Amino acid sequence: MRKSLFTLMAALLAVALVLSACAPQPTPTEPPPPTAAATEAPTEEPTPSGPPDLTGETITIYHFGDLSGPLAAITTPLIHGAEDAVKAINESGGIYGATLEVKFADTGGKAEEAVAAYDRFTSEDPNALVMITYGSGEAEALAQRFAEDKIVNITAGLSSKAFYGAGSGYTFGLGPIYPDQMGATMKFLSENWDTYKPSDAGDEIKLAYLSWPTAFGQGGLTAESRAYLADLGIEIVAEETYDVSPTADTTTAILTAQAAGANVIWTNTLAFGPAAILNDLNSLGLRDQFVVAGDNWSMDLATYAFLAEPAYGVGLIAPFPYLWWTDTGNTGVQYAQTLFTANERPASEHNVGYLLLVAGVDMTVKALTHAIDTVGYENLNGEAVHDALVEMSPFDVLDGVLRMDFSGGSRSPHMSQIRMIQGGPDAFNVLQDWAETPDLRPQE
Amino acid sequence: MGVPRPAGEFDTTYAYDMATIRRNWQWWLLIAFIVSLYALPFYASQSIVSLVNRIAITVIAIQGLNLLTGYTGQISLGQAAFMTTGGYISALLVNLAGWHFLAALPAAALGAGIVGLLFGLPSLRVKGFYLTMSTLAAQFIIPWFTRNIFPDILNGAQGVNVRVPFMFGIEFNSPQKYIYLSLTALVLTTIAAHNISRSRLGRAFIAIRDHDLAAELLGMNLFKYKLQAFFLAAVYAGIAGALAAHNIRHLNSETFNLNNSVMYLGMLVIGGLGSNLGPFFGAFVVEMLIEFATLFGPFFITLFPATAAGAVQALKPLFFGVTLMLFLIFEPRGLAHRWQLLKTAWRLRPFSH
Amino acid sequence: MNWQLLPQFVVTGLLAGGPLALTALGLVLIFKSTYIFNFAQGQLLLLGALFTWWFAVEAGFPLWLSIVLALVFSALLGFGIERFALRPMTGQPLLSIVLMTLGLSQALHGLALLFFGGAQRNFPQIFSAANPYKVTTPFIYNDNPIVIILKQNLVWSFVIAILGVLVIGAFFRYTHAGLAMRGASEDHELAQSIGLRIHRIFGVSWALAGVVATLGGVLLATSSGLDLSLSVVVLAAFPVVLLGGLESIPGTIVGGLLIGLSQGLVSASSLSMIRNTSEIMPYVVLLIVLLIRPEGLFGQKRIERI
Amino acid sequence: MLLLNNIEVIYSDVIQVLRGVSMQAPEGKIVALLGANGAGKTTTLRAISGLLRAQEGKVTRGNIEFGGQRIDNLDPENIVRLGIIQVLEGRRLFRHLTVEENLLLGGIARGGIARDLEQVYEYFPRLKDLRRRVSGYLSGGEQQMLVIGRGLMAHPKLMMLDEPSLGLAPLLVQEIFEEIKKMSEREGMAIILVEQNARLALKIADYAYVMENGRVVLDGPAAQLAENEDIKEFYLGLTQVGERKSYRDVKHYKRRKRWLG
Repeated sequence: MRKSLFTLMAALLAVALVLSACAPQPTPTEPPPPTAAATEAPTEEPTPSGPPDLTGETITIYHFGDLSGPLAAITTPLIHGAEDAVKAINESGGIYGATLEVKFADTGGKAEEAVAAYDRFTSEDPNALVMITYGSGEAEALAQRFAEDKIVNITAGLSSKAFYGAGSGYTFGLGPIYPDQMGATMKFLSENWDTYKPSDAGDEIKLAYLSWPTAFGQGGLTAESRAYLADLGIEIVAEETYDVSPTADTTTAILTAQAAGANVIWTNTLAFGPAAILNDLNSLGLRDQFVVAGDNWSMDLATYAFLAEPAYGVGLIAPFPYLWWTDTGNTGVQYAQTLFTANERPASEHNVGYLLLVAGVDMTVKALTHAIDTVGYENLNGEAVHDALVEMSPFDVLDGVLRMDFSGGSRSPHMSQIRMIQGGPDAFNVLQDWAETPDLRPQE
Repeated sequence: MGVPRPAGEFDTTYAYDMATIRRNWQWWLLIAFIVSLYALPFYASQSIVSLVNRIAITVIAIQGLNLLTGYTGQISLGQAAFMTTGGYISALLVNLAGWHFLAALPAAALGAGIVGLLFGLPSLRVKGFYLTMSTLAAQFIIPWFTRNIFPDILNGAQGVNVRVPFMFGIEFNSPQKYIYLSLTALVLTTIAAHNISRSRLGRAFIAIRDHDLAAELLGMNLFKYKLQAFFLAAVYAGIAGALAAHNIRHLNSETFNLNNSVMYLGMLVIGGLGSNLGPFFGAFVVEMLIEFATLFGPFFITLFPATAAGAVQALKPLFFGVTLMLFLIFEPRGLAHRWQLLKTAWRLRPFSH
Repeated sequence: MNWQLLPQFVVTGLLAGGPLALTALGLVLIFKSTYIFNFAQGQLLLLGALFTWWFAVEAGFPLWLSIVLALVFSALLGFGIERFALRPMTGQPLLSIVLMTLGLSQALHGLALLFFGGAQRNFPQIFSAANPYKVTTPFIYNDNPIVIILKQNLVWSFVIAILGVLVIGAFFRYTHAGLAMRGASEDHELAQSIGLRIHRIFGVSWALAGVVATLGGVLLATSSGLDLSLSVVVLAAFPVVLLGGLESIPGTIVGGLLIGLSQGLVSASSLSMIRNTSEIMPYVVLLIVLLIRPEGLFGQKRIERI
Repeated sequence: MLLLNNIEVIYSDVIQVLRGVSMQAPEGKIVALLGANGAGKTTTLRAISGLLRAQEGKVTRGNIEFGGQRIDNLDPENIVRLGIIQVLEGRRLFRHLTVEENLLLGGIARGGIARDLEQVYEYFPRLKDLRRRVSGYLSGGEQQMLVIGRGLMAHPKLMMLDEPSLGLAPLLVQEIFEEIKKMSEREGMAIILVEQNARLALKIADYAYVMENGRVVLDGPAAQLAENEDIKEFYLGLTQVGERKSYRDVKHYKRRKRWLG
């Protein structure tokens, strides 16, 4: 019996190899002809002249987010932004009559869960077009799959590896990648050092990188960003980490940075991340010795929730690759505000997440519309959406709330403002208007 | 094997006595089951294939834990850390050194095993709950190493992208293909675990679990056997970690965390400690609970105003924790025990005893 | 070694040991009386802080009242846990009981997430976040005396945490209830034979652990903010307990201070690799303790007569 | 005061240990309970004190009355509060606590007071000198005194002592037994004394029961039992001095044994 057990297993192994060779492809990437559209297709196929009528069709956008892990502070408004934007678009007729829908998966910030959700989504919908991701780790884990299955990924996790790692190519950023962000901010600071430097600081910028020990937290430090800083004559004198927790104590990180002679602190964190540093700088009485700067997420209402005093936020500098709620002159911002008010969202969600996803949905709609115009609805697939995003570039999203440019093989935009908190919450004032950020994508 | 058999059925040969499966129809059932799993990609949807793929990998990790905790009685909270070790070793060998996946996998298993051995060393002096603490330390120290040593290669906290295994001209880049790797590994590890548990080593493990002092008095080298159990558990974790890492295609210090370790322990208890079926039952039931939470969570959660709709992650620990607690109170021997009772009742029908 | 920062980090590390000691105390309380190592203590801590937050921010009660109410709630929670989760486990092997508290920690985490949501929240300030204390040390570096900067909230959290441990320690030492708890912890049957209601005592121990956890949670949350990750601080308290000795209340203070100190010391290193070990220092210490002196510094060596 | 009426005790729903035991313990008297190992003496005590439950035992038949109230299968905590204290076998004490803390714990169920301490110290003056010592380090005799003293702290109406003489020097046992006698007289306390050392027990007891195989096989006033030939032979170890045991003796033993069983 034992012998036969092994014979059986050996046989099984052989069969397994044969089977895996002829295993069915992950459900085809070529779109099956949408049944409804198929009948009317011939009339419109040759040159899509008039707008097609897609009434009765549904286009689904898939959304990954973290509602229970460390990034939850920003995710909830993110989802609501997407929901409200989609609702508004459907009320005004959808995309040529097709209804837009958002499906959400809570991944708890874990790559493993993200993969599971991805498999579920692609199983439900063999012709998935667009997926929105949020965490850097998730985006990195899924990047190859997006490229293989030709699904456009619009992401808010801006670490460069997801965008330009081997085999990626379908990942598009809602903002500049973190190395670009840090580069842009440091360039601005080095050009205006005399204006912004702490009173007793020297002529040189000495940078301390204080951040979380996570993919997101370390996202700004790449070979390219280091080289760029070196070119600017900026020395990184300290690289310290602290816990991903609201209760993290950054005292030792700050004092180590101070002892190393740092006068600028960069933190690649959000919500309680920058708040911890600002709180501790004030508690230690060292606030006036440092310029504090962070990634775009750091300058947000979510940060205020963790500041001991709102005033502690004053002076924070961050790249700002979008407009803000206070820019009421912009029609895109007005539109987002209308949605926010109409859906009675709580004041705590009046932050970057909501605004950005209203814009993100707008960008998706623009790309989908462009793709349908180009290849027709029946040929609509991820590749078409990908091509649309590249062809449209450069383009404005939500009347200029975002400025996108995916030309030249770049899949993250390179335009950003630099802003500074000057006063109470929401006083995110512009120090430098829209300008090109350095392009620090990894060299293959 | 301790299962009551109908009267009149006796072991007439040694082979029959030692046989795992005694009836022909049982053989056919087992073969049919395995074949149906292998054929899964041909008839099941991708999400089911992906789920079974993940369960298979999880079962391997739990089988290792079963050898250490179920058979030897040493509670380990470090299984996920050893998975991290195995995952990194395999990822680096395949990514950088260009090794063949089939060569990297045993290397990952061995590497994880050696690391597991290191954290089993305190078993020389401490046992029980103190030893649990040592494995908990592994759960912090190993991920720390992946973040802090060789930042050029391991890429610190950002972690590494892991290549898809490429063998025999096939790129295992979808659940439909990957499942063949996982299932085959699972079949092999199951045979191994089954044989270990029936061997001299397995009996030594059980002796240690049931009474370590007595086992020592009988002249057993406790320390040696405990270390072997640690080693084997970590070998299994290494295999599971490598398989999982190549499946996720990305690995960092947080991919397998303390939570995974706790989940594996819980799955093992729910499935049945010290039973070779336990890991299968446990992983299956808990994964089903989690699927249930994913599917029905959003409706359920709308009842709670503070929770954002869609936060199904809230239900997973809740369902899992409550299930585990109920099992501990009402069926501490797990589903495998229930299954035995069921089988016994079936064999002895129509008599209940 | 970064000599200039050494005194500063030694003191900062020691101060951080205060809340650690308080957190460890919750573990010791339960272990002392029931021989259960409670892996769910972190969730008790989290829930205590969440209760306080809810009363103070959502319900709008004054902070002191919120804390009192939260203490009552967590005491009840602890009592309930003993009654419904652990009493049915009486007589089960260690493995089952360890897993029970692990299962409990998962379930409580899920409940916290369900009822309070995953979003981070601001916590009412108790101590001033400004005006640090500055202490000039006798040490000289570059011809200047080294000045230590201490955050006010850190100092006061430390003071309250240590006071908390001392009060509970005194309660155990000098009151009849404390004596009963110490007695019950030693020999359950003997305690029953002299009329101690041991299940009530176990319940009280759990309730007390809930109270201590709430205090710790409030102290930790008040310096910054609160989210579900608060429960992980207890992972650093496990080593504290093992270092101090599982049954020893004074051990929590010594253990907490030593662990804090070890973290402070490595933080003062000039090598970033060694500085980074600060986050795993508790576990490095733990391994050393396990290998050298498993019963901890003040753990009970069993008194046995032949 | 205490009345056992034909009780039966079963452990874990299977093992029957006591079969129809009846006995009583009147106020101010010492009752000795004799018998070989495994005869069911300790089980009887546990049935009275309620500690059976901790070992999954149960009184399944008959009843136990104390001062007219049924107490079988009550919680041990409540039975203690009615005034029944069992001093467990093997000098069980709280080893890590001091002597005085041990004593205070003994009185805690009724709100132990310092005055009671003095009373215990009167009986056992040695404990007073040792009161700050950790009890685990005391000698065997001191531990036994402590254990009895701790029982006394509860002001019991009935104290049950399980083999207090075990492993102690004869002189010490003498001393302790004298104090026990004194206590019962002075405090008007009923005492049930389980002993292997039948001679000593019968010396201080007023009444005695002999148990075998879970049954009471013989009972009567202590003085009378001490004269019983079978008792003399089986429990006091007395045969005619110097005589070799013969085959006849063995046969006699067997006969007696049958009778006893």
